[in-house]
Amino acid sequence: MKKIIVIAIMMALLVTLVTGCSATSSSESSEIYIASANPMTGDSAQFGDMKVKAIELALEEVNKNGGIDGKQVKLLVGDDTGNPKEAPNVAQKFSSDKKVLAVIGHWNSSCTLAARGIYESAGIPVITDSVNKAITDGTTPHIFRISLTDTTQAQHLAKYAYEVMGKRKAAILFTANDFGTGLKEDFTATFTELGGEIVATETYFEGQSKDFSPQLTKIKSKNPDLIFIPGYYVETALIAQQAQSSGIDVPMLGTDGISSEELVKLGGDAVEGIKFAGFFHPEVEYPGTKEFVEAFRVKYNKEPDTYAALAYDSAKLLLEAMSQGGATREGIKKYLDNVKDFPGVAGPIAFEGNDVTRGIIILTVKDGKIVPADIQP
Amino acid sequence: MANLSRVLFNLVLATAILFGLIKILSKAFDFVARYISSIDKKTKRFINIGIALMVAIWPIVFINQPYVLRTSIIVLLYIVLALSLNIVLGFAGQLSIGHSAFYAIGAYVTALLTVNFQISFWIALPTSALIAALFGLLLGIPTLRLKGDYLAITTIGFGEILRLVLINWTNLTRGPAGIPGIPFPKIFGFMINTNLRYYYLILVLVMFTIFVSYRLLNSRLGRGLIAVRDDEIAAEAMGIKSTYLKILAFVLGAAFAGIAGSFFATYIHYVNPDNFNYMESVLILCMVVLGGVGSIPGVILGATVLTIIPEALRDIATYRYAIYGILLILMMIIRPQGMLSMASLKGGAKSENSGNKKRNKGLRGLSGS
Amino acid sequence: MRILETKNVTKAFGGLVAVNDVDFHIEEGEIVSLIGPNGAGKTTFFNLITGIYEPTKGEIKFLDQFLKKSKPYEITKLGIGRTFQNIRLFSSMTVLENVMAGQYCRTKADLFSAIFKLPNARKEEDRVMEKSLEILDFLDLKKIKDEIAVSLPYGYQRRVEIARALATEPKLLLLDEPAAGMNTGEKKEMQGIIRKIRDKGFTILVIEHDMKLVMGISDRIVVLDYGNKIAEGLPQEIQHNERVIEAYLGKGGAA
Amino acid sequence: MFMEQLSNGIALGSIYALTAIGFTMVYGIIRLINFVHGDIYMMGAFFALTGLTVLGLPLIPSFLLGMIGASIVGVLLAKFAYSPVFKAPRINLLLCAIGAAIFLENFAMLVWGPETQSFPTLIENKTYSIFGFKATTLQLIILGVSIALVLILTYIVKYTKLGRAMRCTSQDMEAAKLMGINTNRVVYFTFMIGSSLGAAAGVLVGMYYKAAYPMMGFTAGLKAFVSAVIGGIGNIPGAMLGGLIMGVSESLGAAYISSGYRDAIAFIILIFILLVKPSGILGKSVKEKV
Repeated sequence: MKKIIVIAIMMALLVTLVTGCSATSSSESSEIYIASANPMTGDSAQFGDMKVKAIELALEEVNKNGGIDGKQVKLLVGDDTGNPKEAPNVAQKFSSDKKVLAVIGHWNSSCTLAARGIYESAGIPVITDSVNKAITDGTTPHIFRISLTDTTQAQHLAKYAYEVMGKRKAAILFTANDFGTGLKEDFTATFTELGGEIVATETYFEGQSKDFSPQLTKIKSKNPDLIFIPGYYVETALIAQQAQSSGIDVPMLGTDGISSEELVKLGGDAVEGIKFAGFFHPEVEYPGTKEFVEAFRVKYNKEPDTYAALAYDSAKLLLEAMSQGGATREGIKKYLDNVKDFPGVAGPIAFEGNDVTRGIIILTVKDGKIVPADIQP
Repeated sequence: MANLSRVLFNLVLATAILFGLIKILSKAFDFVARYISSIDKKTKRFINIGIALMVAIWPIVFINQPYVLRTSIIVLLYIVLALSLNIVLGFAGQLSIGHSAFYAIGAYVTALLTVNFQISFWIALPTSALIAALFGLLLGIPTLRLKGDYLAITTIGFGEILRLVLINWTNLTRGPAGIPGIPFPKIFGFMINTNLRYYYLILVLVMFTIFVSYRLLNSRLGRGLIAVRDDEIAAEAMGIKSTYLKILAFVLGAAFAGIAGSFFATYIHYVNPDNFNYMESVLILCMVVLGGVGSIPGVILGATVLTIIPEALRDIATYRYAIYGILLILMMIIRPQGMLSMASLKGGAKSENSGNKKRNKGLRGLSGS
Repeated sequence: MRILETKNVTKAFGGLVAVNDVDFHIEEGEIVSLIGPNGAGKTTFFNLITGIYEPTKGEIKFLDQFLKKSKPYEITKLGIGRTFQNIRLFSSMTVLENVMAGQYCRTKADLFSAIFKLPNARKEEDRVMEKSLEILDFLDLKKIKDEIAVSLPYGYQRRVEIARALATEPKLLLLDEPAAGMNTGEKKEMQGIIRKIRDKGFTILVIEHDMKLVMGISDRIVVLDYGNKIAEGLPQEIQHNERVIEAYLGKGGAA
Repeated sequence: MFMEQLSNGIALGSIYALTAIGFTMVYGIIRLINFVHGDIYMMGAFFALTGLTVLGLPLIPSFLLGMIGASIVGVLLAKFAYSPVFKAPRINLLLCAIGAAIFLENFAMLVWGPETQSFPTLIENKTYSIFGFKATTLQLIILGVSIALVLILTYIVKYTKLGRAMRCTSQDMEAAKLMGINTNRVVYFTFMIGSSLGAAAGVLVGMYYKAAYPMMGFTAGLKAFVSAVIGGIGNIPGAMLGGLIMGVSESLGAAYISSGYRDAIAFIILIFILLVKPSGILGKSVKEKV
């Protein structure tokens, strides 16, 4: 008897679960959907989390003002776990879901590379912030990139290091993924072309390595005058601390991957003076920047980082595209193709060969705060 | 911390639902197993043909739903992978947690051959299997002396070393950037370039894997393997050369994993070391154990369920893997022998999980007769 | 003809000498029992013959061939089959499958022909089935051939183990306590089975504790104590041997 | 540079050792590859961090909170996830552990968020240097704690009544039960100690790197496993030795071979040792009785 009751309860729960699920998906006519395809679990989940927060903020603002053509815009969140095996499944899911009009995502280059063919054949516009240059090789006109390619960023940084900072002997400590290796190679190429020398190249694994002392000791013995660290903020903060405690006193240069308040929180005084590339800073003001930063702080009690800003801009851009070009996949794509000087919080946006046209800003940590560096490139 | 209570509530609810579901399904699996073991050969053949027909028609029904097709293809891919591990773990009883290494080798061989040397997929596929098999031999020989946990950690080590080689040997593998642009396979001018066509390609590979698994299991070699798995010392005393069979299992398992890898490369068109990490090996292991170690229908079911569940849970993104973890634990508690275990399919006692407890099944009356 | 002969066979585990300088032989067609108190080294002696252990010293000759560093499976192939004291049936197999597994070393289909069922493999498979059924029939196990072997009652499991050993087509069969844990009726039955096997032309070496059974079947008895061979002879001789009685009952027990 | 790399290696090795001690202890008693150990370590770090930041506790109470919290998690796991499958084949237990590991990682992500959280600086970290060896305050604390734990645990296992009960249980659970040992209690106690050790390691390492994140346990767990196996799994001083060997070889490997192959070097050593002496450096080999 007891058994039967238990089973009956389970069945009831199951039924409510199933009906509950179908109930949410039945009322779609009055809503428009965009999707986020980013890592929500796994090693890179924090980045996906930031992006989704920013997109939700953008949608909230628009929906408060009546939405697009009176329709509310909703976000579907897909988890690609940062794994290129999962990414195509997410892509297929969103592509075959006719109500999804556009996708923001794939934070990892490998995921974007693995999934882009599916988006392309479904004709769904995608705005990505991953950096591998192969993504915009011309074969997938529906994929737009809102961040700079690793090559462009590396060139900017190498020039800045050589010309502005006056460095000649650089050591590189890069994260062994496509982002880190790409930047390492392009930086090396430009820096040596300018006449500099790369004295040491060492590597580590994002999310797994925590001890960098062997690499740093080795770098120290080569006496560089600059350490270039293409990677993300967690590891960079650790590297800076460990460099400090092993007595390395060499300026460090990083990428947009470390452009986050978390860097200072984790790194403390060890990251003081570190210079890095950024696409966004609250003090580098464009129309809307201030309001965005304020709204983000209020809503999440956090500082928005570059990924958040770019995701916010992506969402805003898509929303604008829907109201200008029409709420269809093709309409959005057409708008993106021709957009000029869209006022983003991280600077005006236009695409050229599906790549955004923008420069970098050089940021630095001063008195525990991220501020724009004195000399910009 | 405020969300702690919400998280706990959701997880407890999920656990309760899963618990009930598994209890109910467990009964269903017992019923199915009893049914399968009771039917005669003719009906069995009839059912098999029915299933084969259904699987063949399946993609035509869902031709306009690429998401369903794609998921089905991934399910079939994992069936090949799980069956390949089943040869090592299920048949020979060797606990390998580095199986994704062979999967990786298959994928990379195909990627390199088709991209760098423009060699046809149809040559790359057997080559991948062959080279993966070679690595299986390479791993199999030194690990003959190792058992259980020690073998497990060595295979993990092997998998990790291989992944690091893929990352660091940039001249060959392009490192973490991976190899993009793997072409569509072509056969006599017929290009496999849609989900439907890929579906049939992997279906053929699945059929081949199942065929080999069954034939192997029911041959002298299969009996030898199971004997080694059940009791290596007794097997040796019965004239069974366990070293040879263990290596054979490693080689065969590796070869099929290589085939799966080869298909993966040509289907995703992109390989990258991240695909083949330790978690991937664990996932394949879970499929085999949840399905029922050694049982071919069980392993097929395991691969299917464990591929579909994360897809079905994709909408609750952040809770997805927490629930997956709960599911694994509950399955092991409620149904440790797996969904369709080998013994239950033979009509044996259903409590084969109770280790060394001797089982008596209605034969008491016979004793001493 | 001497089918098996050992000379000065010794096995030491660290400081403990389990089998010490044992000379032993068995003639074709004989039933020889190996007896001795617990810990006398009987099972170790079996394990030496079957290659599970390697002797520290001495040599073992089987059919004019020295078993030096031979692996257990090689020795089985040469023609020594065995059962285990603590039954070691293949736990996931049915009775029939257990016996068929025993035929492994008498078949030779390779992977390819096994998988594609080439004519030679098919023929071999038929022969294995036929032979296994014949053995099961011989030991009265045919009606339970599809039961999972380890789910059977104890007595049956022992019998399945013997069937499995017979399936390896041995010239010499080693039985390690075949009647352990059996009741009187079952023991009697086992006695009949052992005789029946011998009548088929097998040579049998038995380890057994049950004296009634030993006396009933043995052509000859060898007694081990603390690893040493202390007596050898016909059943009646052993029954009255003082050293044997002493070994079993302790000093003074003979009085 | 060699001396400096050697001290890097010893510092890293003592971290591995600290994690491996709890791991090897659980293995020694229950024969379970406790894949959860790394995640217990992570839970410990997060509990302590919650104590420090949310509850505003001082260092020592937070540390204790981490250890107690993690040992509760460990015992709950033992009770609800492991003990129901003790009688099943080993592989089921292994899968339960894998399931629990996946669960804990994602549970932490749900509760504390996926991002890396910074640990406040609580101990002034000075650098000391003798004969070319370099060490910081925290490195010395970690090394000291590891050595102390090895001694304490060895004492408990070898000389106390509970330790005897543990050893009995590890050799034959059924027999131990028959001898009147409450094996359930022994198992829970083992998990309690093992988990609190894991947590202690987690908190110390969190303080050392000034960071805690939900996935931090994964690599740590794997490294602990490797260290334990190298030293002889189940052997407490062996775990310490294995950890140090790992740390030093990784450091020297990264310095003189390639930093990209750093993790591979540890595994190559592991495989080499297993092939030469399958039971690990200090482990005892167990032969199956026929």
